[in-house]
Amino acid sequence: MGAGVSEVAAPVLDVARIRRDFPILSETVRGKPLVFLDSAASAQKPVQVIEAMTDTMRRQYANVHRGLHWMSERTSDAYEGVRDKVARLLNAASRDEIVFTRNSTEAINLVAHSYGRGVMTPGQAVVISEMEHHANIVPWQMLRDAHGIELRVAKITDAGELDLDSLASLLADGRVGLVALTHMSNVLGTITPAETIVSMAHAAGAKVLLDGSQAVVHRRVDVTALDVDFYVFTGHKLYGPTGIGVLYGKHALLEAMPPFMGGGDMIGTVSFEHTTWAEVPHKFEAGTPAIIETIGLGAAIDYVEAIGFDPISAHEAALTDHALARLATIDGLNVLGRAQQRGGVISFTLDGAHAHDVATLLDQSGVAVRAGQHCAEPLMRRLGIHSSARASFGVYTTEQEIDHFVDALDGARRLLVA
Amino acid sequence: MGAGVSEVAAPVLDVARIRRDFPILSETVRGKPLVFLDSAASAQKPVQVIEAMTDTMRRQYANVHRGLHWMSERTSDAYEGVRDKVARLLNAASRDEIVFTRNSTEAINLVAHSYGRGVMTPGQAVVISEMEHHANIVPWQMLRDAHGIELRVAKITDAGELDLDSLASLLADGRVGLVALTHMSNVLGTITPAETIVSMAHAAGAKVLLDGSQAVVHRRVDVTALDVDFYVFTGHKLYGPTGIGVLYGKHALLEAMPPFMGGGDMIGTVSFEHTTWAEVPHKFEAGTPAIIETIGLGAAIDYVEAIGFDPISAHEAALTDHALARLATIDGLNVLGRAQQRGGVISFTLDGAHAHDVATLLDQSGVAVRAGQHCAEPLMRRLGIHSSARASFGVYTTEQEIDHFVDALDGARRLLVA
Amino acid sequence: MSTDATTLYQDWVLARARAPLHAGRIAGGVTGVAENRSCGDSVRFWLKRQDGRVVAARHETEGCAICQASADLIAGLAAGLNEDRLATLWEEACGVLESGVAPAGRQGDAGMLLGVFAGVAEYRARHRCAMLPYQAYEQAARAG
Amino acid sequence: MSTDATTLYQDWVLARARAPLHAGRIAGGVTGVAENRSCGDSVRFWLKRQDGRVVAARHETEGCAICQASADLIAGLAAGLNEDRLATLWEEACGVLESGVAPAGRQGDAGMLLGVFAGVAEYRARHRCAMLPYQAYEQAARAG
Ligand SMILES: Cc1ncc(COP(=O)(O)O)c(C=O)c1O
Ligand SMILES: Cc1ncc(COP(=O)(O)O)c(C=O)c1O
Repeated sequence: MGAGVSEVAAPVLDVARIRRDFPILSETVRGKPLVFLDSAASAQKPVQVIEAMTDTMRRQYANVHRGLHWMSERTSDAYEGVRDKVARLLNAASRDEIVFTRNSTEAINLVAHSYGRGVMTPGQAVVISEMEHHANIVPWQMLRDAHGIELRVAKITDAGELDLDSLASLLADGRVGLVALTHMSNVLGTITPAETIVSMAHAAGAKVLLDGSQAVVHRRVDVTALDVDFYVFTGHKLYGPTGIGVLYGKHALLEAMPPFMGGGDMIGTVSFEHTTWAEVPHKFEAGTPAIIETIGLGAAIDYVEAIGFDPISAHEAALTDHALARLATIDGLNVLGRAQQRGGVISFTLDGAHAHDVATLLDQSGVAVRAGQHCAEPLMRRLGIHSSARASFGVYTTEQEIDHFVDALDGARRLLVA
Repeated sequence: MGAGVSEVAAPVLDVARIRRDFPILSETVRGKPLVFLDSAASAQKPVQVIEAMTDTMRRQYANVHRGLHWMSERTSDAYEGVRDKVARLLNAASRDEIVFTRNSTEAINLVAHSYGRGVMTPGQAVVISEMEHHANIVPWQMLRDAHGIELRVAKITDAGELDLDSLASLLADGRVGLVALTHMSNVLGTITPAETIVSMAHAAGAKVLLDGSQAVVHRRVDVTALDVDFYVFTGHKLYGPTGIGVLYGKHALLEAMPPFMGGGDMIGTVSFEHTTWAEVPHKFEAGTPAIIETIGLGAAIDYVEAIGFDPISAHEAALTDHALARLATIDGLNVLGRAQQRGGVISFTLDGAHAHDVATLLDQSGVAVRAGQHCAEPLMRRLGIHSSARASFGVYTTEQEIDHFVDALDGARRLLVA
Repeated sequence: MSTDATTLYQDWVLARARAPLHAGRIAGGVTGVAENRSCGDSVRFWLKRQDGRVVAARHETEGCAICQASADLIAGLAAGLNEDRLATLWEEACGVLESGVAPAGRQGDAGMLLGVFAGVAEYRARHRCAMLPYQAYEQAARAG
Repeated sequence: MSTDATTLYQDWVLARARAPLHAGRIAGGVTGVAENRSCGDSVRFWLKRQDGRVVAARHETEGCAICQASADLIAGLAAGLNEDRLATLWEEACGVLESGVAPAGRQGDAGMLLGVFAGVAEYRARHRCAMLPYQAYEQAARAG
């Protein structure tokens, strides 16, 4: 495990109290209490986030940046205050290194577009890996096809870890401009060795983007300690609203990059002949931002920081151990990946049963899991499967829920695999 | 006035009842009741919108499209249901012609990027006008600089209307690929003759994009009657949340366009060598969408449709008439533009007083107006001014508020212009 | 309204999925394929015609139990019904997917197909699983 | 905490904005310019030095009353104080912008500048109006 992902202490998390913060957890589904094991796709929202958003809309709202009046000033303060919070969360050197986007996907596209087309030159290469989410594959393919950048794919081991030899050989010719890798796989749960990746890449003259969509939910991330060049995450997986994501970029890199989209707020001065850009990070935030959602993200960050990342990591590690132990008792069940360092995400197949049927039968028991390709079709191909089911855990997940899930899964197996 | 903007009937709107739907209107600012005349920058939100969003987060939330379980199915239904609502709102031929974006700015950038670079060819031209918002200027400048597209600027008359002779002469050589114009000016209030623009452009072989950010709030828009090729608007000005906007595009055009961003949800099948795209409109919606905000936009559309566009237009026309009459009594006050067709937006300067000072003094009376360049720097230059103040009206604005505003404005004048 | 496990995954559905009657290929037959890209499922249909009529139908299906059963039932029906009657039955099946109610008293593969569709009705995300095979059939039918 | 109209727009602020004492250019002086792009305001400063000391300062300001008054006060101070003392005063003024409280008993242009800054403190969007002139001054100072 790299620096920037803190070692797990063992403080215990008061799950019962946490669950009271999430109104949706008292809902029933098909007559059964909801057991939500799909947090890796999108997490549920605590009242603190819901209230931050409603308070904004009920009490203190106007467009930001452009207004001189009280409501606009106050809303701008709240909006810009979240930039400080995100900078603290990631331990960025400066708030100006935080760009707000819609989600991780847009953040990666921004880099692929602006750094890729604006700074990289044809003939250079981008390295990704076999275990990337489509969000960290397709933008680079589009860059390849539009701008003559080579796309190289680092292998993973059969255990589902990044193959560092493969990475080293891809870096060897010095033509790699950017290494873009997941910090935690949304399928295998694997946490990648960020510090090693960064030092290997830097030694070869390449910059590094880490896709922290999953990692940031489970561990404390320190971009300064990691010395990573770009880091992205998405609000809705961190118990925040949809519509808001984050790009961290080192100041000098952001400065060197041309803007991505044009419009209000990202300009210095506009004439028809010539337009100048605003300072970083505003250069990358065209138009009215997702004001209410950004404020919601701020509340989500406050929420997870109040719980603390050490208890969160410890809780998820305990749940994952428990789930892996219980799943091992089910005949014909195969867990995908067996990385040393892993987060609270478990994908599996069941011999003789299709993931869709498994998911529907679990849904009939109130258990929400994901089934399919998890936006990682090339990884499915690498693993030699068409699809899998995935259970993923959040701060509100309990051991009892995992037991209920495993029992329901065993029932599904008995029905489907006769 | 063109087809697609319906004639105004005279039904009266129950403003007192409407105001009760907007909690923020009972707030005070600097000890005075809030008089919010900055709706053109961003409108306030009714409880119906707030509750649609909180209900989603409290009762029925999961990521969309990818899930087989109950929460995901239901959330997908709610999300996709809003696409139907938007299609009905604009009278689009099909729901597949509705693409969700963050805001108008992203919608225009999407077209500039995907239609501009993917379909238009170097040597073609884009026509905009002197009264565009930066959102409808800068993306085309970026296209010009990156892709060899000429940028042509149609003049406006001294009354602040689109100069149709100028437009005709710019279209004459047949090299214009796209005419991108505002449907209603955010500074002058001018409603442009959309039907005439479309028929002139089509006769010259050009497609048309209308920036409906302001227009859609004030009048019923019918994209089919207008025969317009692209139409964009932004949720937060239509009493909806931030973080959600709309691009309407004719199906055949959207089909012909390459994607804008890459990632999950917008793909058909992914391999490292070759990726295929999902069907329109999903091809243009990469990553987890703004689910909660889209559902909020749906509630906003229900809200304005329940009031009805005829009463809304009539109400705003009455307020605008009243405000113009009262403003005419203030010494040295100049209203910008005097278009025949106009919406509820009035910009003005005051001889001997700077817009900033005016805005601050109004703010001290609880009145929120905008002051500055209104993201339309070239228009300010065309009008020969550095900045102006702007009052804009919404469904909740009352005649009393306008009287209060005009009185406060006169007080500011007496103080500043001695 | 709620369907429990036994209604959707009835014995005969699972049996048909596990041991299809019409799996395989037809040498020299026309063929069509359909894929559900979101889960990797795919169905390939083979049809053989004589005097314009379909006299044999086979499928190769990679998919869930619902998709497997639906494919096998459609293959059985394709060789037995003429194309118009199969198209009519298909419309009826799509109606059942909306209503969730299968008409009473229908026998054989047609009855079973309508039963599968009734069972899957309330799982909207699974509708594509049930419908995929017909797309492959239609493609093969057009090809021949 | 609330400042009413008379506190921010006091007579002497408005008077100074309307009839500046130090507006104009200096032939052969060094110059610096600062712009607030969001509203189109701009300030140009001219400085003239003798033996390293600033002996004359003038400004051309296109802007609101706050910006005008601030520019004129800074121009008055620039010719009277040495650069270090003006920099110190500026730091104090920025502090007042945060605190909203001007120190008691300060006289002349310095006292007025601190007064303007105290008045504008709670209008954060207007801080740039008050601060813009100093940026222009600094540029001119560096240029010379
Ligand atoms: C005419 C016009 N176009 C475009 C925009 C941009 O809207 P948004 O900032 O929501 O993208 C606005 C509002 O700011 C506008 O008034
Ligand atoms: C590893 C990883 N990267 C990227 C994404 C994309 O996130 P979003 O859809 O919010 O852009 C996800 C989640 O879907 C993910 O798990």
